[in-house]
Amino acid sequence: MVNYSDKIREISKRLLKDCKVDMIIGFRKGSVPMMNEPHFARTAEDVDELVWDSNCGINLANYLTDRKEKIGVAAKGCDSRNIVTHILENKIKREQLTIIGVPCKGMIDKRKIAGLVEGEVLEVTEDEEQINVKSSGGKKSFKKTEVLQENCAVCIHRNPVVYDEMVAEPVPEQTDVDRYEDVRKIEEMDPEQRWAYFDDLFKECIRCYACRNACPLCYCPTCFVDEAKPQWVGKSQDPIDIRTFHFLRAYHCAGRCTDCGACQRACPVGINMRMLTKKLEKDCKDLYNWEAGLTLDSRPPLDFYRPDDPEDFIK
Amino acid sequence: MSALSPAIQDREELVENPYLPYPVRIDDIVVETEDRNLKTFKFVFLNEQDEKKFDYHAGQFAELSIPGKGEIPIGIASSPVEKGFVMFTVNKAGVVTTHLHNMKVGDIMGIRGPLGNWFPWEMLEGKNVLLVGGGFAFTTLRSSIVYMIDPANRSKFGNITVVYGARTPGMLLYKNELIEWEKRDDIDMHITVDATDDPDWKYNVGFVPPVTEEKAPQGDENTYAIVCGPPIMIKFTQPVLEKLGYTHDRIIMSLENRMKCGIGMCGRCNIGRELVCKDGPVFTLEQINQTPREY
Amino acid sequence: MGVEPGRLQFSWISSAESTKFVDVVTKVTEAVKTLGPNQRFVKKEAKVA
Amino acid sequence: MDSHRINQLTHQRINQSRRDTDMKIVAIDKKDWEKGLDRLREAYRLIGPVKEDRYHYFRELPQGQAPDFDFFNTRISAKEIVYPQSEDLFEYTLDETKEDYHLLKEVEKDYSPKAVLGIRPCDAKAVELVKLNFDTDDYKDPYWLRAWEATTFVGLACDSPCSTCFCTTAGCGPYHEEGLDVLLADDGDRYVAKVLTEKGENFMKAAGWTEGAEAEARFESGKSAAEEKIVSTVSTEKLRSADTLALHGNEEMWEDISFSCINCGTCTFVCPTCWCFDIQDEVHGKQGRRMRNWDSCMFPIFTVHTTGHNPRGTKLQRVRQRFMHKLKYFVDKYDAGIMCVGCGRCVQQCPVNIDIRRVCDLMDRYGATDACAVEG
Repeated sequence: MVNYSDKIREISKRLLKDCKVDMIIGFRKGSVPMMNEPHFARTAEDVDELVWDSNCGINLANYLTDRKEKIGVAAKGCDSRNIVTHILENKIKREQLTIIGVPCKGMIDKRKIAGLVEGEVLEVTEDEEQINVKSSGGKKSFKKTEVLQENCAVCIHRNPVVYDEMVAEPVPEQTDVDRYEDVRKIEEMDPEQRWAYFDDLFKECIRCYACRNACPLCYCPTCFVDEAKPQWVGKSQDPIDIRTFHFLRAYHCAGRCTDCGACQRACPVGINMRMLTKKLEKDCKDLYNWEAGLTLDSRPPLDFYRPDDPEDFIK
Repeated sequence: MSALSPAIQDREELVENPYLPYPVRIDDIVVETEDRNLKTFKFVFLNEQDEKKFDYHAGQFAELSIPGKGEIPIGIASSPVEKGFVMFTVNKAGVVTTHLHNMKVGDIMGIRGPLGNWFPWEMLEGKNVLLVGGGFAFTTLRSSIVYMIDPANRSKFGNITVVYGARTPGMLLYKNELIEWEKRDDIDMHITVDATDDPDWKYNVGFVPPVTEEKAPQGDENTYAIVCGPPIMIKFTQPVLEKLGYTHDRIIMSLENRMKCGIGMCGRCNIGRELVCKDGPVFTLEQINQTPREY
Repeated sequence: MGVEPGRLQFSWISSAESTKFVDVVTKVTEAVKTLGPNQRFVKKEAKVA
Repeated sequence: MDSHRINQLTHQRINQSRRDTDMKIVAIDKKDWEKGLDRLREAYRLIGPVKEDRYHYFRELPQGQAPDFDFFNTRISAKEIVYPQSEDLFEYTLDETKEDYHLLKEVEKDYSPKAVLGIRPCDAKAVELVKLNFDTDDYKDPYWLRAWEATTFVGLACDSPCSTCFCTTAGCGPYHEEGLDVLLADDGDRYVAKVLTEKGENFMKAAGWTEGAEAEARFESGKSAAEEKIVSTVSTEKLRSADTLALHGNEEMWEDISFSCINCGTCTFVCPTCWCFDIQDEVHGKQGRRMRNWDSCMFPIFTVHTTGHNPRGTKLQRVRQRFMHKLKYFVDKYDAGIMCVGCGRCVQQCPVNIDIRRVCDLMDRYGATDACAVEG
């Protein structure tokens, strides 16, 4: 992906030079393995810091909310879909953006890799399809496909759906993936089991709200958990309050979530809160044949009534 | 057998819990302003000895504590020379204050304090004092005036000048007292309102800063200004005071920030290294200038 | 999530359909009563620490 | 309030319990480890690192469970042992028919002795820094202090620090003793324990671990070997000389640092030295309680006024506050170094990779430039 970085820099410099944009939003190399930092560039020198590799899992649409500048933004498939959602929800204007499309073969799962090697991960490099890990316990290599983030492994929109420039030819889309195997497992549980499953899922939550804040959909000026007049949710570590937060946040993402995985990636304790959002995503697909952020031309299902909307759950 | 030294057990009794409010009863409620958003609450301590412990100076604040709702930091409006009660004037704004406005005489709640520092009364002895107040930030200034004009204290101070303004005559706090003070010759009162259509209004009309410019004494070594008011008033009063010759170490202000603990521990009210709740709320402008002014 | 079946119901009732509203509310109330007190999403008054 | 007297007494007691004992070193055969733990359980609640799913956390150790010492560090710091994320302060009734209606009563809590086994020296030093906030001349936080006094801190020396550890340049180190009552080091088929305080002495006695050992050399060599392994550093020397307002005013630097911040509370919640909290009332029926929860200067509502005005309304302001507090305001206020022990948790866990080591160096450099300008 070295050429991705070069190409992004090349395009960015051109856009800045031609005054097409005021700033570029991308990533700079992180200070620890498997982490890159979202970053902005306003000058040609700044641009040289920009990189792209398999550690760009944070969703950059998150950095566009309510910005006033003209922005060039690097966007992989999921980022572009959230940019579409942002545009539909009036959080940014299409005219403000120059979207630098990045075809994506997935981001690597830093936790998975940490779990697969001995000791502490010290350095991670990548060749086209191979991830090389140096840890305090030795060296190991993995096929990239083995260590993808869970959401990337089942991604079916790897190419940007909207873009002005592309850094490379589109990559082939995955067609033979079973997106909802995990969701079906939970659907098959009885209510007792399901309750217990989510109890266990959220038991380490520290309410840092990293999931919410990494999510490009969670841009409300005051989140319902922070609302004081009236207060909806308690603020302690009571498990019911924690569950209420995750559960309601997921609902607020219904029909909007692109399963970009930023929430799970951001979580300091490794909670897979995508188990909530994915269920809603699956329902939107099954009931309304809707996938979020694929086009600027239609409104999301919870935003729009159609006479043929299914009603079989309504009595 | 406890593995700890026995001395640790008695430590519990030694530490007074600074989060525990003194229980008080609402003794009187006065609606202060025509919009009914400001009420003055007079509290009486349930335990007599608590009143002695609640030993305060003009300029300090306390946390009004309503079980089930929370706490709110409010400047003490009564004066240390007034005994048997404490008094707070509260603007209806948030959850706690809205609830408080619905409470009635006889209700039990809590007061935690006194908290923060106070106006530098020792330093002000022998000096002329100018008090500039606007809107409902006049509360601790009332406390100060009552303290200074108390027969036991009046001789300690030079000239006392007060400029106090509100939007309309109906929005002035402590109207009866203002009228009393107007009549006195040992305090120079300048009451003003932004505007009024009351033909009988016999005081000033105009914003606080220009009235200050017109009426306040010149600043000098022996004169201090205490300024309490909304940010906009403070912003425009500062240059006026500078023009009148007040140096920044002689301009005293009381700051507000969001607070929870009131005792310097919860961490939210800081302006740089200073905590508004504990190192303040009273600062000289000179001190404030050294901070990042995040208030 | 594991909320017991029968506690959640969706109905589409126009503002003109007062009898339907009464009907639905009565039925749901009865259904929920037979389920007994809710055990989930109920904060127990447990101490936090 | 008679705070002066309280204060004197506190200091006396601390000096007493923290006075240097004879720096006894005791050997604990690993075969005797579990037996000792059982004996300890008679006098202490034991807490230690336990692996849950992916990460280690401090948990109570029930009978039969030994602490798991095969870890780099716990995911969340040890601060929660004396300062839980949520804690009840008072309870009360809102029932007007009750005699004690609206009167706050302290919640009864278990302040019986507890011992934390395997706390890393960085976390123990952090507790000492946090104490500066909760144990002041003017006010004592009774909840924090009681829990702290009830706790015996049994540290585990850090023989394999992480690449993100920078304790040695953050006023700490892998064998640092500040804040500890006992320091354990792994020595093959035994642990060697340096007994540092009277509290520690009592702890060792209760465990039945009393066999003296000549192991000073193990600590000496272990310490230098571990310090060797710390590869990551921060520069803090010039922070003190930096001009607060100039540093605060460098918007360009703060924009660069804060751009990626998503305003979550991860850094503050995993940090062993962050102490900010919120106080909340919660009511169930007629029963109410007042509690406190950890809060974070990264959250916009942390500072918002009732009027809606927010003195730190932008993320630049909030990120700046966090770093200025840790690396400048604290440094100036307490003269106890930086408010950071170099545990590296925020470095590892920040979702967007804001790295305090980089920020600290930037701030320190700024101090230097400034000082040079003044001198020149």
